[in-house]
Amino acid sequence: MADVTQQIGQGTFKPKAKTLPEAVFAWLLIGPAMLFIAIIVAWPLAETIRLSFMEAGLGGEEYVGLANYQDLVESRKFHQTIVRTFYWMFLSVGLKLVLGLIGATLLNAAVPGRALFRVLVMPPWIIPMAIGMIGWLWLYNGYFGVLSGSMMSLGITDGPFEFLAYKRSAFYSAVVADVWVGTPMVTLFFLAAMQGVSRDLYEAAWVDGAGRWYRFRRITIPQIMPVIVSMSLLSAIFTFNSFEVIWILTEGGPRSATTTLIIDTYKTAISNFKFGEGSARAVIIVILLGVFALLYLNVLKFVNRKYGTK
Amino acid sequence: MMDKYTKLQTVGIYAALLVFLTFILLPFFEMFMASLRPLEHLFRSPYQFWSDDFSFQAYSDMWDTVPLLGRYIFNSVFIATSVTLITMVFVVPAAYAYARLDFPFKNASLAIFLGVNMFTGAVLLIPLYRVLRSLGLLNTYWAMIVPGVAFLIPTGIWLLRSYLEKIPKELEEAAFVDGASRMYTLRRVVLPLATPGLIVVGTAVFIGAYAQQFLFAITFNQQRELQPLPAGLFEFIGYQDVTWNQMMAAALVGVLPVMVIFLFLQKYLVAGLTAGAVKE
Amino acid sequence: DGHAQELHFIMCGGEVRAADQAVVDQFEADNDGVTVNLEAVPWGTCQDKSLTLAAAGDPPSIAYMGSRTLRQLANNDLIVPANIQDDVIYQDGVLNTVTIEGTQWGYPHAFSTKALYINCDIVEASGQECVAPTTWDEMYAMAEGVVANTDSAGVGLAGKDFDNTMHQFLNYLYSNGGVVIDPATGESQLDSAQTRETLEFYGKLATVSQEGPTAWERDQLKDLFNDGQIAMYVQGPWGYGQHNEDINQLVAPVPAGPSGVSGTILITDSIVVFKGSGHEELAQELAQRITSGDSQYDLDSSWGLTPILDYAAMGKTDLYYEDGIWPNFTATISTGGPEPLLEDFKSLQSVFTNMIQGIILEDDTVDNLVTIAGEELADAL
Amino acid sequence: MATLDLNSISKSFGTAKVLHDISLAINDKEFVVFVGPSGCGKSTLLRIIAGLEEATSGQIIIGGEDVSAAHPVERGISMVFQSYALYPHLSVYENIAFPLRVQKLEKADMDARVHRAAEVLQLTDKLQLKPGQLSGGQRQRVAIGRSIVRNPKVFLFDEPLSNLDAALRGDMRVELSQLHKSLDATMVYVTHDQIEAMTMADRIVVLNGGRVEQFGTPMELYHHPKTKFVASFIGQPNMNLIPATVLATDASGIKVELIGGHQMALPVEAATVNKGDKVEVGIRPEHVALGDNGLEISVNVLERLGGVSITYGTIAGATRFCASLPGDAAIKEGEPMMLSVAPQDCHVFDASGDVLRRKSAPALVA
Amino acid sequence: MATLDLNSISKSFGTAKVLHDISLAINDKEFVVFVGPSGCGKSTLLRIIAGLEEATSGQIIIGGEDVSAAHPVERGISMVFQSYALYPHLSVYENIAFPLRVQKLEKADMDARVHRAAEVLQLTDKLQLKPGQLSGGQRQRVAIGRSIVRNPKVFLFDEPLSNLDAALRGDMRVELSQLHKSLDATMVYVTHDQIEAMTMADRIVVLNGGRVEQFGTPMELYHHPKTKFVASFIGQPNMNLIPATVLATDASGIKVELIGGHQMALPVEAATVNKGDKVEVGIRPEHVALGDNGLEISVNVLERLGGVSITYGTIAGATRFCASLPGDAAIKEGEPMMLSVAPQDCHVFDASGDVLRRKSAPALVA
Ligand SMILES: Nc1ncnc2c1ncn2[C@@H]1O[C@H](COP(=O)(O)OP(=O)(O)OP(=O)(O)O)[C@@H](O)[C@H]1O
Ligand SMILES: Nc1ncnc2c1ncn2[C@@H]1O[C@H](COP(=O)(O)OP(=O)(O)OP(=O)(O)O)[C@@H](O)[C@H]1O
Ligand SMILES: [Mg+2]
Ligand SMILES: [Mg+2]
Repeated sequence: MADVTQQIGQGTFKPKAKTLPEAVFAWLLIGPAMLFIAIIVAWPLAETIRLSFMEAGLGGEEYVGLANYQDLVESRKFHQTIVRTFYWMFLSVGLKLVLGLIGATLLNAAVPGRALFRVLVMPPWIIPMAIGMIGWLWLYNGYFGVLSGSMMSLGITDGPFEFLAYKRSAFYSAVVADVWVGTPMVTLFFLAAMQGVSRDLYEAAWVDGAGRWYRFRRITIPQIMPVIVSMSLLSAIFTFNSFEVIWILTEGGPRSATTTLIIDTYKTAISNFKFGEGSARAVIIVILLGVFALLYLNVLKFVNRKYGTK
Repeated sequence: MMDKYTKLQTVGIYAALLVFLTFILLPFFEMFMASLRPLEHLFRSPYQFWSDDFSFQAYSDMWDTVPLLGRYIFNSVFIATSVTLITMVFVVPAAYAYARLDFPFKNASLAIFLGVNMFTGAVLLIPLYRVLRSLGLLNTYWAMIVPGVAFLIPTGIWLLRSYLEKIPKELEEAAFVDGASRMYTLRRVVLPLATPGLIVVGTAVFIGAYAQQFLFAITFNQQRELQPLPAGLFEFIGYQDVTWNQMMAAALVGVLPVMVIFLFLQKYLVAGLTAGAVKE
Repeated sequence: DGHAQELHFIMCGGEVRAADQAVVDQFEADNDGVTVNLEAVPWGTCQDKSLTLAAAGDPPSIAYMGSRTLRQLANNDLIVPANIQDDVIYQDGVLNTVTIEGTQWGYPHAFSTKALYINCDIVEASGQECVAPTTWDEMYAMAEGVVANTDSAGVGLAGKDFDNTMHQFLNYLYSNGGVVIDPATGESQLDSAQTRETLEFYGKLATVSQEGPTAWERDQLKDLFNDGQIAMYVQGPWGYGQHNEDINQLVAPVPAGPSGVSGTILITDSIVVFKGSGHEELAQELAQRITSGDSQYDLDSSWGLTPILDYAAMGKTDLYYEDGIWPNFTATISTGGPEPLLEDFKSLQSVFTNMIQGIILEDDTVDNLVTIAGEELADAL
Repeated sequence: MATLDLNSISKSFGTAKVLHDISLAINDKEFVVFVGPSGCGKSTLLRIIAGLEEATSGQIIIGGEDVSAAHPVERGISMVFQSYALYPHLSVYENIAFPLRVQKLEKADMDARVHRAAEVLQLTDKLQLKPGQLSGGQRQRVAIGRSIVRNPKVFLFDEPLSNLDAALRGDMRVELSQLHKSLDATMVYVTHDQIEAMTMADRIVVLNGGRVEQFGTPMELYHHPKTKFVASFIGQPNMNLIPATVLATDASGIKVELIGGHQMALPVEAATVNKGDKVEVGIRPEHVALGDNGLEISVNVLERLGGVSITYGTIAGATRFCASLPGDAAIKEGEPMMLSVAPQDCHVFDASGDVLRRKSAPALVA
Repeated sequence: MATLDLNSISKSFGTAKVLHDISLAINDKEFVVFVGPSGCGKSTLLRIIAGLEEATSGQIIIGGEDVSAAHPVERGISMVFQSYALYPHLSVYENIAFPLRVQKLEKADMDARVHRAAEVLQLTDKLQLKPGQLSGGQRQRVAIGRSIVRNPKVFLFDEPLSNLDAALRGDMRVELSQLHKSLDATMVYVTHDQIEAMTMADRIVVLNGGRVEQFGTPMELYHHPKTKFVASFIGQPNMNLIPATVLATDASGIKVELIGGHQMALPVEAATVNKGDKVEVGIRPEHVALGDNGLEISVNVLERLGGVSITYGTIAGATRFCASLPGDAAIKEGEPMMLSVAPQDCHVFDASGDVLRRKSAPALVA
C-alpha cells in the first residue's frame, strides 16, 4: 500500500461551488421569510401605527395627532382595563405555570401508562379554541352544565349557579378556561425540560438522603428554571393577547369584568369601526408587552445568575 | 430503587393524575355527553350524568345536517398541513441563518420577526384583508394559508433556531473542507440531522395553524367548500335551532385526525421539545 | 346584456330560507348571465363581516342584515338609498326602522314584535290562576307567586353582553312610554322618569328571575322555558313553535308600565344595497323583488314572522296572522318603538347592557345608572 | 468498623444477567479498586453497593449489618459519580453543604464542617463559585467534598478521573491516595484504567463479564496473574502473549518452543500440561533486554519517550510483540533486534487461559 | 511537493490576540505535531491552515503557492476533526464517499475509490454501518478514510485521539504512524498530549500563549529544551524544577546550591548568569538513581507500576520532587530517600525561563 494516494485519488480535487460570502448567503436565507412577513404583516402593521394618529372610521380619516393616545391616557376605564389585563395575565400565567409544573411532574413519574397520559394532555392545545370554549360554555351553564349540576347534587349550593353571570365569577371562570387552553403546552415543555435533567443529580441527592420533595425543590426547579422563565414570557404574551376565550365566553362582560386590552381593542377597532382609536390601543399593547418583555429579560438575567452555572 | 414508589405514593400519583386529567378532559367529557343526548333532552335541569336515551345518533345525523362536514374536516387538515409545509420552507433557511451565520442586522432582524409575535391577527384584520385582496387571494385556500404562515413564521424561527444550534458545527466545517457548497451542506448534512427538531417545530406550527383558522377563515373566505372545520361548525347554528349534539359530535370527530397524528409524533415531540424551549 | 355578473349576497342568520332561495333562483333565471353568490353567515359574525368587507373596500353587492347597521353604513357612504316602490305598503313604524332624516336606506325584509309567553302549568302549580297580566305589578305578583310556591323561576331575563339584552329592555321601556332618541331633535331622551321606572322594575324582576340573568341571552331562555325553569319570558312570534307542545302556553302583550301602554320593540332586518360593488342596479332590482308582494308574504308566513307589510291593505285575504296568538304581536305595532338608529350601535348596545347589568348585579342605584347611561348615550350620539 | 461484605450478589436486567454470584470481603479502611473492561459490570456492582440499584439476589453487609434493603444514607455510604453530578446551579459551598442541609443541620455546625472539608481539599477560596467556573480537578474535589462532609463509613467512587486529561489525572491520583490515608475510611473505586488501579489500590478486584477473575494486591496481580485475562489487563504496555508448544515437563518446570523457534525452560508448576500441549508464554514488555540471542523481533514502530523507548514489532512475522527498553536504545525502525528474557519473568497460560503457577515469585516489596 | 510554509501568521478574535507572528517551514512528507497547553492556539492555527479561519495577517504557502485566500479544497488539504465529525445519518460508505459526491464523480469511479480506501483502513465489512455502530477506533478510521479519498497534499489532524481510552489510543498512535509512512503525505497533527507528540512527530512545534516556543525533533526537545516551559512540558512525569543559587561560574560551567543545601557543579554555558543569581535546576524523574548521598527526598506517595516505581515527595519540605525508579525499588512511603543525579543530566534555567546551554549533550539516536 505504498502509493495509496495515487491509487485512491487520481487527479486533483476541484471544488464544486464557489462559496458565497456569509452575509450574502445569510440574507438569501432570511430574505424569503422577511419578504413574506413584509408583504403580509409589515404593511398592516405600519398601517396600524399610522391609523393610531388618525380619527378613522368606515368613511374617511383625519389626522388628529396624539389625540387618540391622549384619550386613552385620560380614560379611567382604560386604566382599569390595563390593570385588569395585567391581573388577568399574572393570574392566568401563574396558574398555567403551577399546573404545568404539577402536570409535568406527574407525567414524568415512572408509573405504568404515562405514555397514554401524555397524549391525553394534548387535546386542549389541539382543539380549535372556539370549539373548546363552547365546551366551557356548557360547563359553566348553571342549569344544564355539569359543574353547577354537581355542586347541587353534592349539596354545595341549593340552586343552580351561573358562573358567567357575576363579575368575579365570570372573571375567574374565564381565567380557568384560559388556563385550560394554555396548560398543555406549558406542561409538555416542562416535561421535556425535566427529562433533560441529568439523572445523576437525582441519584447524588438521593444518596445524600434527599427526599422527593427536597429533590424537586432543590434540583428540578432550579434545573428547569430557564425553561420556566422562557415559557412564562411566551405564555404571558399569549395570555395577554388571549382573545377567543373571553370573546366566546362573555364578550368582555358582565359590566366589563372580563374586558382585557385585546377585547377592548377588538371591540373598538373591529366591532365599532373606530380604526384610529383601535389602532392606538393595539400600539399600546405592543408597547406594554415590549416593556414587559424587557423587564422580563432582566429577570431572566437575574435568574440566570442565581440558577445558572456561572 | 430511587424510582420505586410505595403503594401509597402510587395511589397518590394516580389520584393526582386523575384530578389533573379531569381538569384537562372535563370539557371534552361534557362535549361528548352532549353529543350523545338527543337534542330535545339536552336542556334538562337538574344535570344528569346518565340517561337512558344516550345514542350515537348525532354522529350519523351530523353528516346530513351539514353535508360538507367531511369536506370541512379535510379542509382543516389540508390548510394546517399546507401552512405547516410552507411555514417550514420559510422557517428552515431563516432559522439556519440565525443559528449559524454571522451577518449585519442579525439581531435587529430577529427582533423584527419577534415583534410580529406581539401583534395578534385580530387587530390587523382590515389592513390584512386589503393586502390579501390586492394579491387576489381572497376566497381561496390561500386566503387562510397565507396569513397563517405569516403569523407562524416568527415562532417557527425562534423554536427551530435553538435546535439547529445544537448540531455540531464541525459537521458543517467537515463538509466545507470536503468542498460542499453551503446549500449542499444544508440539504445533505444539516436537515437530515435536524429531523427531530423539524418534527417538533412542525407539530407546534401545525397545531398553531389548526387552532388559528377561525378568524381568517370567516373574514377572508366566502367559499363554503373551502371553509375549515371551526367555521363549518357554525352551520349547526340555524335560525331556529342549534343542533348542539351534532355540533359537539362534529367537533370531537374533527379533532380526531390531529390526535392520531400526534399519537405518532408524541415521542419525538416530548423528547425534542427541550431543545427548542431553552436558549443556550 | 349577456355579461356574466355575479352578485355577492350576504345572508345573515346562517341559513337561506326556502322563500328567499326561490326568489333568487327566479331572479337568476330571469336575468341571463347573472349569478347570485349567496353566502349565509351566522348572526354572531355576519354584520361584522359585511362591514369589514365594506370597510376594506370590497363590499358585497347586497346583504340582509339588521336595520340597526343602516346609519353606520349610510353615514360612511357605503350603501345606496333604497328605492321602495309605492305599492309596497309597510305596517306602521316599520319604515321608521330604516329611515334616517327622511331617506330610506334599506328594504325591510323581516319584522318582529314581542309578546309575553307564560307557562300556565307552572303558574297553576303555584296556586295562581293563569290569566295574562296587564300591568307590571300583576306580572311581578305572578312571578313572585311562582317563586314562592314552586321550584321554578318567575321570569326569564336576558342580561348578557349581547344585543337582545337591550331589545328585551326596550320592550318594557316602550311599554312605559319611554323614548330613547327624540325622533325630531335626534337627542337622547334616555335619562327620564320612564327609564327609571323601567329599570327599577327590571331590578325587581331580577329578584324573581332565573339564576344569573347576566349569563343569558334571549334565545337561550327558550330552553329554560321548555324545561319548566321559568314561568314566563318575552319572545317573538316564532317562540310559539319552538316551545314544547305539552306546555300549556299563554301568550299576552308585554304588560304596561305605570306610565305607558303595552308596547313592543319593532325590529326589522333589511336588505341593503352596497355602494361600489358595480352591480347596484341589479342589486336594487333583486332587493325590490325579494321584499315585495308575494315573495315577502311567503317568507313571513312560512317563517312565522310578524307581518311586515299591510297585506290586507294590499288586497290579500285569508291572512295567516289574523287569529291564534297573532293579535298579541300585531296589536302592539302601533304603540311600539323602533330599535334606535345610531351610527355607533355597538356603543348604544353597551350603554344599555351596562345599565341593565348594573341593576341586575346590584352594582349601583337606579338613579345613578340611568344618569350615567343618559350621559353615555348623549356622548355616543 | 466498616467492613463491606458482598454475599453472592447477582444482577439481571430483564433476561440479561450482568453480575454472576459475586462474593467479596473488603476490610475496614481498605482501598479496593474494581477494574475490568467496559461493560463488565463495575458500575452496576458499585450502584448495588450504594443502594441505587437492587440486586436480583444476594446480600450487602456493611459493618456486619445487612443493609440489602436499606436507603443509601442508612448504609453510611457516600458516592462520587463519574460525572461528578455537581449541582450546577449551586455554589461550591452549597454543593458541599447539600447533604447537611438535607439533614437540617444547624447553621453554625454546617458552616464549620463545610469549611473543614474545603480546607482539606484546598477549596476555601472557591466556595462562592459555581461548578461551571472550576477546572476539572477542582470539580472533582468538590464532589469529594460533598461526600466527606457527612462522615460516611464507606466511600464509593465511579471512574472519577475518567474525564480528566493525563496530567490532571496524575495529580488527582496522588490527592486521592492521600485523602484515603487522612480519612481512614473504606473506599471502593471503579475504573477501567489499570494504571489507576495499580497505583491506588490496596487490593484490586478484576471483573470480567460479570464475574470476579481475581482479587488481590496490585503486585499479586502483576506478578501472579491467575488468568491470561488478568495478565493482559494489568501492566502497561500489555503483556505479550506468544504461542508456544510444550516440549517437555518435569519437576523443575516445563520446556517450551516459542513461535519463531526460540526454546526456553520455564520454572512453573507443570501438573496441568503435557508434552505437545499448546500454551501461551506471557512476557511483559519491560522484562526484556537487548541481547545477542533470544527472541528475534522485527521492529515496525519505535517510540522514544526520552527515559524509555517503546518498540512495536512482530515475532515470526505474525505475533505482535512490544518491548519497553530503557533510555535511547540503539535500535532502528524496520530493522530486527534480538531480545533476551529471564525465564523466571515469564508466565505460562494453558489453553483455557489459566496460569501455571510460577515457582520463583519475585519478592513483593509493597 | 507539499511543503507548508507559514509566514508571520497572526490572529485576533476581536481584541484578543491569540496567535503572534507565527512562521514555520514544514517539509514535504514531514509529520509535524503542534503541542501546547489548552488554549494556546493550536486549533486556531490548524484551522487557519485549513482555511476554516482567516488569519488576521500573514500568508499560508502550500507547495510554493500562496493559498491564503483559497478554499480548503483548492489548498489540497484535508482535515480530520477532533470529534471525527462523521455524518451520523450516513453510512460508512456514504461518509467516505461524501467528498466524491460533492465532486459529482461517476458512480463506478467513486465506488472503486471508496472500496480501495476501505480496504486500506480495514473497513470493508463495515461499509454499510452507521457511525453510531462503530467503535471509537473504527470511527477514527472512517474519518481518515474520508480525508484520503480525495488525495490531499496535506493532512491536518486536530486531536484525533483525545476521545479514546488509553489502550485504544496506543493502538491508534501506531496505526497513524504507519499511515503516514504509507501515504507519504505531509501531516500536521495537533495534540495537547506530549506522549503523542513525542512518539509520532518528525518535528514538534511547542506553542505557548500563541507563540512558538520551540520547533525541533522530539529528542531535541527532550534533551535541549530552549525554555523552562518546553522542558516541563515535554517528558512524563514532568521535569522537576528545583530553585537554586549560583555560587560560582567559570568556563566549565556553574556551581549551584540547590534548595535543601545540596551543591552541584553543572556543565552549562555560564555567560548569562552571575554569582548570587537565582536559577532553577531541572532534573527529569527518570534521571535519578537511589544512592547514598545527593538529594534528600521525603517520599509521600509511592506508585508501583510493576516495571517502574514512581515516587512523589518533597525536597526541604516544600519543593515537590518526583522520581521514577526502575523495578520495585526498596523504598517506603513516609520515609526519606537519597537520590543521586549525574550533573550532565541537569538543565539550568535562568530567571526569565531561558535555558543555559548544556555543554555535554547526549548523543541523539533518532
Ligand atoms: N439499566 C440497564 N438495563 C439493561 N442493561 C443494563 C442496564 N445497566 C447496565 N446494563 C448492562 O449491564 C452491563 C454492565 O454495565 P455497567 O454499567 O455495570 O458496566 P461497566 O463495567 O461500568 O462499564 P463502563 O466501564 O463502560 O462504565 C452492560 O452490558 C450494560 O449494557
Ligand atoms: N471564535 C473565537 N472567539 C474568541 N476567542 C476564541 C475563538 N476561538 C478561539 N478563541 C480563543 O483563542 C485561544 C486559542 O484557542 P484554540 O482553540 O486555538 O486553543 P487550543 O490550543 O486548540 O486549545 P485546546 O487544547 O483546549 O483545544 C483561546 O484562548 C480561545 O479562548
Ligand atoms: Mg461504568
Ligand atoms: Mg483545540
